[in-house]
Amino acid sequence: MSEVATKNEPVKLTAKDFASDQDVRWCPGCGDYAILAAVQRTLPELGIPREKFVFISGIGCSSRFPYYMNTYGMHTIHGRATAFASGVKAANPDLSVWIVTGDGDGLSIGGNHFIHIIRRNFDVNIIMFNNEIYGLTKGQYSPTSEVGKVTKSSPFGSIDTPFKPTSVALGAEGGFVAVSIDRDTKHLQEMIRRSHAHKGTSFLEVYQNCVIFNDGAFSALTEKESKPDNVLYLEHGKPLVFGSENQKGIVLDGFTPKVVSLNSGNYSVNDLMVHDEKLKDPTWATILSRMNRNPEFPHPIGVYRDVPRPTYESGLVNQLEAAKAKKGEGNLEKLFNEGDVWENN
Amino acid sequence: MSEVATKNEPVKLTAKDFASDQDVRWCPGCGDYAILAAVQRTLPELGIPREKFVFISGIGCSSRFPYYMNTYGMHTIHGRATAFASGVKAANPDLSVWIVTGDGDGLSIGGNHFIHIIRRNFDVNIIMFNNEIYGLTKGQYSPTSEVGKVTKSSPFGSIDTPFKPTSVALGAEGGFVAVSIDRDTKHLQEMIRRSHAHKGTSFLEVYQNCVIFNDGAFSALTEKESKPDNVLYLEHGKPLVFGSENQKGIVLDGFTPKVVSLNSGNYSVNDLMVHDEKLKDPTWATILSRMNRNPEFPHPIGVYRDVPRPTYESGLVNQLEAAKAKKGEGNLEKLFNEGDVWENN
Amino acid sequence: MEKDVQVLEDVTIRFAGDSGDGMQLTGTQFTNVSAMMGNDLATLPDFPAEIRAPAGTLYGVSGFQVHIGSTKIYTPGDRFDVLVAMNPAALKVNLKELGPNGIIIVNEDQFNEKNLKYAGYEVSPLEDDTLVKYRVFKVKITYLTGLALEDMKLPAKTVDRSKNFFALGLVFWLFSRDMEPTIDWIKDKFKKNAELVEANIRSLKAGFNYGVITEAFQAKYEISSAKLPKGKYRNITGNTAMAIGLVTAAQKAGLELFLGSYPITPASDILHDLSKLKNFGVKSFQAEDEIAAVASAIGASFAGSLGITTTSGPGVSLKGEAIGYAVMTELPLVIVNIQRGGPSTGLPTKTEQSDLNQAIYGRHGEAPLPVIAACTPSDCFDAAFEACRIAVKYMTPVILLSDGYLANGSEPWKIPSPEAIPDLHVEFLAEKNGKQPYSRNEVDARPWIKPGTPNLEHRIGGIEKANNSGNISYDPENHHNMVFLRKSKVENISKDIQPAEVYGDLTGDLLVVGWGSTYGAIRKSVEAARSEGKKVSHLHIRHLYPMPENVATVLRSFKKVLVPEMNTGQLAGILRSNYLVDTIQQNKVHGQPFKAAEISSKIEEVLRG
Amino acid sequence: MEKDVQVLEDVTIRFAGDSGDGMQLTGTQFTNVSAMMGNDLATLPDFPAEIRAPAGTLYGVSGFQVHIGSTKIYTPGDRFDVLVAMNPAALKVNLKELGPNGIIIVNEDQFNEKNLKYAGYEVSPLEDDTLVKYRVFKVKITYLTGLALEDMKLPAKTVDRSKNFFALGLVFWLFSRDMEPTIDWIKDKFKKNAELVEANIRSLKAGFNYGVITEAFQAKYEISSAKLPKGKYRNITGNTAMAIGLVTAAQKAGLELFLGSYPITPASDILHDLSKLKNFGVKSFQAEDEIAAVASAIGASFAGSLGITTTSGPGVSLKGEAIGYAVMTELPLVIVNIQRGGPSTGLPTKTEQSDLNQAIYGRHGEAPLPVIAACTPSDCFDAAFEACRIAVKYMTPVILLSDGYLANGSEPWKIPSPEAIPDLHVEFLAEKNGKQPYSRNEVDARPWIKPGTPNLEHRIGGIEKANNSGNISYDPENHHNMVFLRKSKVENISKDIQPAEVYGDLTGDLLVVGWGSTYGAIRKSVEAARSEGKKVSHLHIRHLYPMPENVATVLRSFKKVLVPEMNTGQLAGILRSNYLVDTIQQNKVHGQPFKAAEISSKIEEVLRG
Ligand SMILES: Cc1ncc(C[n+]2csc(CCOP(=O)(O)OP(=O)(O)O)c2C)c(N)n1
Ligand SMILES: Cc1ncc(C[n+]2csc(CCOP(=O)(O)OP(=O)(O)O)c2C)c(N)n1
Ligand code: SF4
Ligand code: SF4
Ligand SMILES: [Mg+2]
Ligand SMILES: [Mg+2]
Repeated sequence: MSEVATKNEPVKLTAKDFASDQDVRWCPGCGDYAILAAVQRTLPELGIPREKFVFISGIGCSSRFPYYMNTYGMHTIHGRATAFASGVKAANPDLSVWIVTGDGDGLSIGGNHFIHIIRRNFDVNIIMFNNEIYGLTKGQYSPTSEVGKVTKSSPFGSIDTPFKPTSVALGAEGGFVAVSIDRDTKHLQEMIRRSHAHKGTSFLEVYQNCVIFNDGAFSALTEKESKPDNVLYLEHGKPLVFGSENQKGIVLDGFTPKVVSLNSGNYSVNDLMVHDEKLKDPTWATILSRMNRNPEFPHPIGVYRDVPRPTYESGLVNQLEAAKAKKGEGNLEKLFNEGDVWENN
Repeated sequence: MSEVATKNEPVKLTAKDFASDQDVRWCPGCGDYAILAAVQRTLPELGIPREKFVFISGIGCSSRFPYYMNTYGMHTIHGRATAFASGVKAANPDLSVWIVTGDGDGLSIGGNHFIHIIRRNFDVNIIMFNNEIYGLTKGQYSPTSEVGKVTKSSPFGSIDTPFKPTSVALGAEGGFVAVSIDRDTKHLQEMIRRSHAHKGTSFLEVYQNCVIFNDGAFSALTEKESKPDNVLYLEHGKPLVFGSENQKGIVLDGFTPKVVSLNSGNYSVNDLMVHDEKLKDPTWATILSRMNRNPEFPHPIGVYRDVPRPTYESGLVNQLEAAKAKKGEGNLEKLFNEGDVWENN
Repeated sequence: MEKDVQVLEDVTIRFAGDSGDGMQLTGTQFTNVSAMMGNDLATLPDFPAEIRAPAGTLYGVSGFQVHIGSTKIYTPGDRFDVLVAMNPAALKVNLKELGPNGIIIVNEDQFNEKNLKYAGYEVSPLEDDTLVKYRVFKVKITYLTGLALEDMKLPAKTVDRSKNFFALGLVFWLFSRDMEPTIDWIKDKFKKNAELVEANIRSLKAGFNYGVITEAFQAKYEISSAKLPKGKYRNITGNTAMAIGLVTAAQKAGLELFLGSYPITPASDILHDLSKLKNFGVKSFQAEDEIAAVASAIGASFAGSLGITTTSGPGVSLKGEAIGYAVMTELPLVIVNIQRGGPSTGLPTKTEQSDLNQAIYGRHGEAPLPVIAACTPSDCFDAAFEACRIAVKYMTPVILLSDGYLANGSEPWKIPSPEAIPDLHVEFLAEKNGKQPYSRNEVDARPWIKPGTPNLEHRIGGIEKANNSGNISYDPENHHNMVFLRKSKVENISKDIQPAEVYGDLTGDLLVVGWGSTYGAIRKSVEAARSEGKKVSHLHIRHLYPMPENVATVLRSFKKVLVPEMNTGQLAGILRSNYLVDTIQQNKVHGQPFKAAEISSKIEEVLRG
Repeated sequence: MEKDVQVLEDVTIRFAGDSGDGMQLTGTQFTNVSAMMGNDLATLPDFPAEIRAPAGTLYGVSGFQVHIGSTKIYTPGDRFDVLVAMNPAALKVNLKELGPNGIIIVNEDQFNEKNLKYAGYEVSPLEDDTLVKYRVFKVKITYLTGLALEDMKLPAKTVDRSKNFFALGLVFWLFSRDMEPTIDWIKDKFKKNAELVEANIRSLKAGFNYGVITEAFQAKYEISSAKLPKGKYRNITGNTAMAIGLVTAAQKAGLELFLGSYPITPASDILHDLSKLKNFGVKSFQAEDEIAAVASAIGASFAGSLGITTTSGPGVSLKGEAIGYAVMTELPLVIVNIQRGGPSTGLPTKTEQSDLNQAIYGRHGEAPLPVIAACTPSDCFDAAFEACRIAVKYMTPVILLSDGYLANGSEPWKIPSPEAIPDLHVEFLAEKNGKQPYSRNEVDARPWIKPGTPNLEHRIGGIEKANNSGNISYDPENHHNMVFLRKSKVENISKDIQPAEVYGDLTGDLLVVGWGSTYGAIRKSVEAARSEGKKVSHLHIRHLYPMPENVATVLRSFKKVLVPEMNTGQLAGILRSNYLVDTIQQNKVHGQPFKAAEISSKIEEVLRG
């Protein structure tokens, strides 16, 4: 997208320019507000004229997002935002396309379009608001809800093993996979920037608190006392350190990560895994995506993987150009007269 | 399923008992014949009465499969076999449910149901006939076709990055993931046996030759000369050795597998990775699932992963039994009279 | 102080406030108590689309309307007599439907600058002449609730959450309701929190006592109990009645019920209700989408369960292909569609009747299936049972239509005795006996064969099948015959259903024809017209496809036919096509049920001209 | 030896053999040569459902029928005059449709025990009296082809694959066709393999010469060229015409064409054809399923392309929800449905007209959209153009119906001059100028606004929108008005379309009404009836919703109305509903087009009774 900026007048927009005239209608206290603010604050930095942004969503509380953005937008149907976005981006690769979805919208009904857009690698940015619940339909378990979760549709506890959204994305050839938290504004803004910077489909999962139906789902990651032990900030090239006094770290035993204490004297920072976003093989990212399966482990937050490959739309445009170069701009006269033609007199 | 056998009269069936009276209508030479034969040969060994088998498929050449099996069967609609099967298995956990699908049926239109049945872990067996093409619709590229593939719908070459079906399955929490080849009858039968033995969703990808629209797609893996260099047979607990004279092996450099020569004197069998299907983390299986991205590497054939977890239907049945134990067998009189009831006289 | 007591035949009350004000709960309590006091009634909850919109906003207003009476109540009331408005927005949104000389009870404390602004009032309507035509009671509900709870030293939030009970207490007093059932309910509901029990009961009583003591109210009212048929009753919403009806059918058929569903407003509550009934052997499966929901239900039917899928319009649009598969494979299946405002996402929390055409025609190919619609909340029980009866008897998918109004609305349900409900005989084929998978019985149904049955192994599928054997057949004649066989099998069900209900004479000047939830409004208006001596009758069509045999005759016995619908004329179009009868349409697509008065004036208009 | 030459007005030939026998290719060559010789014609390929069924089986028979003539040809022929049967199965399957005294050319070499058994013949039909009523020519085609190629020392497989050219050569001789175009074609097609070129040309000539030399054939035939209107022609299938029509519309609208599609029989060829046209700026996208296909097309339309999606019935069943979204967002979109035998998977390779109801009614909510149907293979070009015209002018999704018969059938297409085709003016809103996203122009269309345009940022969605602003609106009145606005916008298109085509007088005893691909058969039968002096006319309805304004009058001007359809009476039902006119139905659901004779006898029956 950066070419876009240079092609146009330099734009100097502010967060306010990206706020539409519509009242924001999430529940007071909903984590969605913070994500909206982070996006509105980040976009002006990207140097893209406002009219080139398109926000596309499905259905859900989170999917109301486009209405609040003073950009082009489509609030589509449940689960299909990624499919609509594929058409938008293919039709006009010059647009900066952002997909906003929920854990239900993106991974339940929309799971197939999700994995397919990722493998095709359209240069679009997916932000999935994961509140581990269906908000808009008033509180059923979602594909990311934990086993045993009691909700309206699982009065005796859910028996579905949840997806790890990042694992699904990686299994589907995800080139950019990142995680952030609604409450962590700065980090979130950075992740939005990074999503944008990646050429190809970027997938950003944001842990989002639903105050009404799943309040506190991520409190371990956001509350002051528990956060240091539960959040592992990833930085490219940096060892995996966490804890209130950076006293803990992650080492690898075979393929299995292990939490070690840096105070015990057995391990030093030099023994720890060093994060590498750029590994061609997604193995390391996959390990990260599954790390928090075990309560002893922290949740890795940040960019798991950032490895570009050619985008779908560039392949498409190349084929069009090659065809035009080879056969000339399409000519109806020629097309009509292909094959065996005869004259009746 | 093994309980089933003991509950019933011992059954002594043969492959023939599993052949229906319908003419098999695949193209002469199609790889589907071999898979059918392998299934028909393996089922009698499982000790399950024939009437307890249900074969469920979607639409595609491969999906004609149930018609040829003298068992219960549903030839359903495109992409949805896994969803139909979920209902069948939930309704009657006592049935041995087999899903037959293609790379298009299972991973294109059916991708969502595919990942969801795997995460839920119904105890069903999925066999995906991967011919890297749409057969029944006469030759369009599929989600497993390689980039650049020229087909009817990609006259200038496909620009879609293909899925690795095994990666997708692993990203979706797959507990049993295996690969076999149509031409390798013995191995295929073994994999079918193993699929069955796994409690939970088993996913078996079978490379299958479509003689009409994608002939030879897997010839490197099936032809005598090329096979030893291109196929890596996995055995639990055994080092990864391949090549015509077992002269090659796989070592791991960080997360990255490397092909090494055992003749060079630099490596011995003891240096090689030892295959372990039972690793709790799917990392190793993921590495296997992506190994053949690089032409220098062989295709790992066999069971990548076999790690059970509770099945969906057992959770469901447990909840039903617990509810009955707690509240007693459902009683309409009680149900009707719940809440505030009054009498009009 | 003694107050006058006036006896009313019926009264309609609307409780309105912020989404967080507990208006649904307040309304429900008033309803239940009235029901237990023997009134007939009908309710209309009216939710905002937002889960919890910011306090004080117009779009965040949540309403609950209840119409109680000592005579038969057909609708939740065209207008209301009493409006309880917990804030200015609630007043603003609802005022236009308050009847002449209506009573307004407002929480005066909420009429502050901020809230007035939110509601778009420049001047407080309590200060200018906005409300001169009404009887306004300004009550400092927040303040008074605070006083009542003062010594409990509760957090402000808790006090605030109790104020709806104050309002309820006051209305209880005004309409001479018994507080006991609500007190019991509070005790049970909050049993884990003694403080809340205390606070809510105190508030309730404080409200009640406020009515007793204050001079503000000159009169209180009584509504005698209605002469409902003898029996046991409970108040029931359409969705709950639907869930119970489905389970009842499964039990009476000796089948396990399998529900494959995906949440969607306003159908989700059926999923919720059925999920609780695990001790009835109900297997509920929250699928990944609607396609998987219906597919799993068909799979379950194949395996010998009663397969059910519940959804709303957008979900049905997704299920079309799989429903066609159920038609081809001739498996029982009930597809419940709780219709909502369309097209597309439309108005998800509003009611509409616009999916009738889709139910009948909305699949590719010739895919006929029976379509049935429920007409009142409690009728959802009967309609569900009937849909299941037809599904298992005829081995066919059935579409059962309800709508947002029926789903959330409620009325007293005369509780049947389970024994009095007929058995649905289901027999699985156990032995060949010359039968084949597509053999036909006397009603052209094929046998239901449960996997696991020895020697009956067979395959079904979506490709055309040879009759009898069920094998794939590309034979042209067979296809033609099967297309017509599937159609006639369904059409012959017309011989096996109740005649359409006619209210009034069998001939006359005007026949008002309806289906679904307009039942009450039409009935009320026709009753009114007849009481004025007009020759008007009401034909209610419950079976939309096939229609009962009497419809043809009845339609032709009236000079004019009026079809009121909450769509652009779907039933009208079908009647025209089926019976070549001219129709006058009355169409209202407001996301709200018809008012009886609207139909009454249309009746007059039609009779006049 | 000199032979008789008889001049025929028309002849119908069916080539039949194994899937691997190249019958489609043989038939196509015969067709193209005949077209180039100036005949009018119509073709009917008839594929088996299997890709390549085992040789010799009945279900593996592949057929290609072509009807050529020196007069206007409306159908591929009710029966055929000549049957070329490459094996016993081909004879068995096709014999019943061979006309009286018809010619049979068989490959005698294939009538061996194995093949006879496969075909279910106990005795060879060449030996008993099965074929006494026909003129049978037994030719050792395999053997003779082998002889012709003997010195080339080719693998047996190659020789075997050339034998269809021998058969073609013989038929070329029999009907005095010119071999040159086919020889040129062979040279081009196999240009990478000189051996194959040689083998096929030799076989072709050998077959031709066999006709010249042998005594077996007493006569040969000639079919003079037809008096088609002057101009350039090519033979074209419906699917190719459709693809070209869509591209033409995009070019004439100055838009890029975006195709979102998922393969499905019999629609896939449109995807294939459009995929090749990348130099026309066509972006074809093979989506993961039909939902993604239509969604991506709508996304592309939003982004300013002409969004198209092509499919068949099951695909449309899946697209319903998204199509409703296009209705709500008022974006142009063309949904092409190549109908096939239904319901469910049905008969995928067969033709049917059973998706009309679905096209008109098959979505939840009130979701009106224009529906158009093509009537002949070449008409697919015009119908595609018309669908695009309406979509972009009215900002609406349009459903365009074709069917398996039109898709694969072919006829001469009079090639238009691209300049003579009108421009489709599309203007994107470039500046506000007081306009809003849901402002209305003179035909009630909203403006099309391309993302990327400064200052016109806006959001669309599936929730009901306020007129003009396009913002979300839950207002009841607005919803009502928008529901009716969307409906009237579409219905008013009736003023902007060609009147329905009437053939014959404007009043009379019988009107035969049709739509879609029955056009030819109806026209032929009505022509025949009129030539006998019967007062019969033909009304062809191309725009199914809304219908042209003249339909009402025409329908009422005839004593009787007959509606032949390849379904159970869908158009009939709609006509009854729209116009309250009684209809007589003729329904054939065989997966095969009507024969003109079938309609002729129905016409007689109706006129008699
Ligand atoms: C086809 C269809 N099915 C179901 C629904 C109902 N529905 C709306 S949003 C939603 C789930 C929302 O969950 P999520 O995506 O996690 O979003 P959240 O509200 O939690 O932000 C569902 C089931 C719908 N609108 N359309
Ligand atoms: C809803 C729907 N869309 C499309 C089709 C057409 N269709 C049938 S099979 C198929 C793909 C088959 O590919 P695959 O699953 O790989 O099976 P194969 O034939 O290669 O064994 C398609 C697109 C269909 N039958 N139904
Ligand atoms: S329901 Fe939950 S996710 Fe939805 S707006 Fe409210 S707090 Fe946010
Ligand atoms: S088309 Fe390919 S996959 Fe299908 S039956 Fe023929 S060879 Fe097998
Ligand atoms: Mg959510
Ligand atoms: Mg395939």
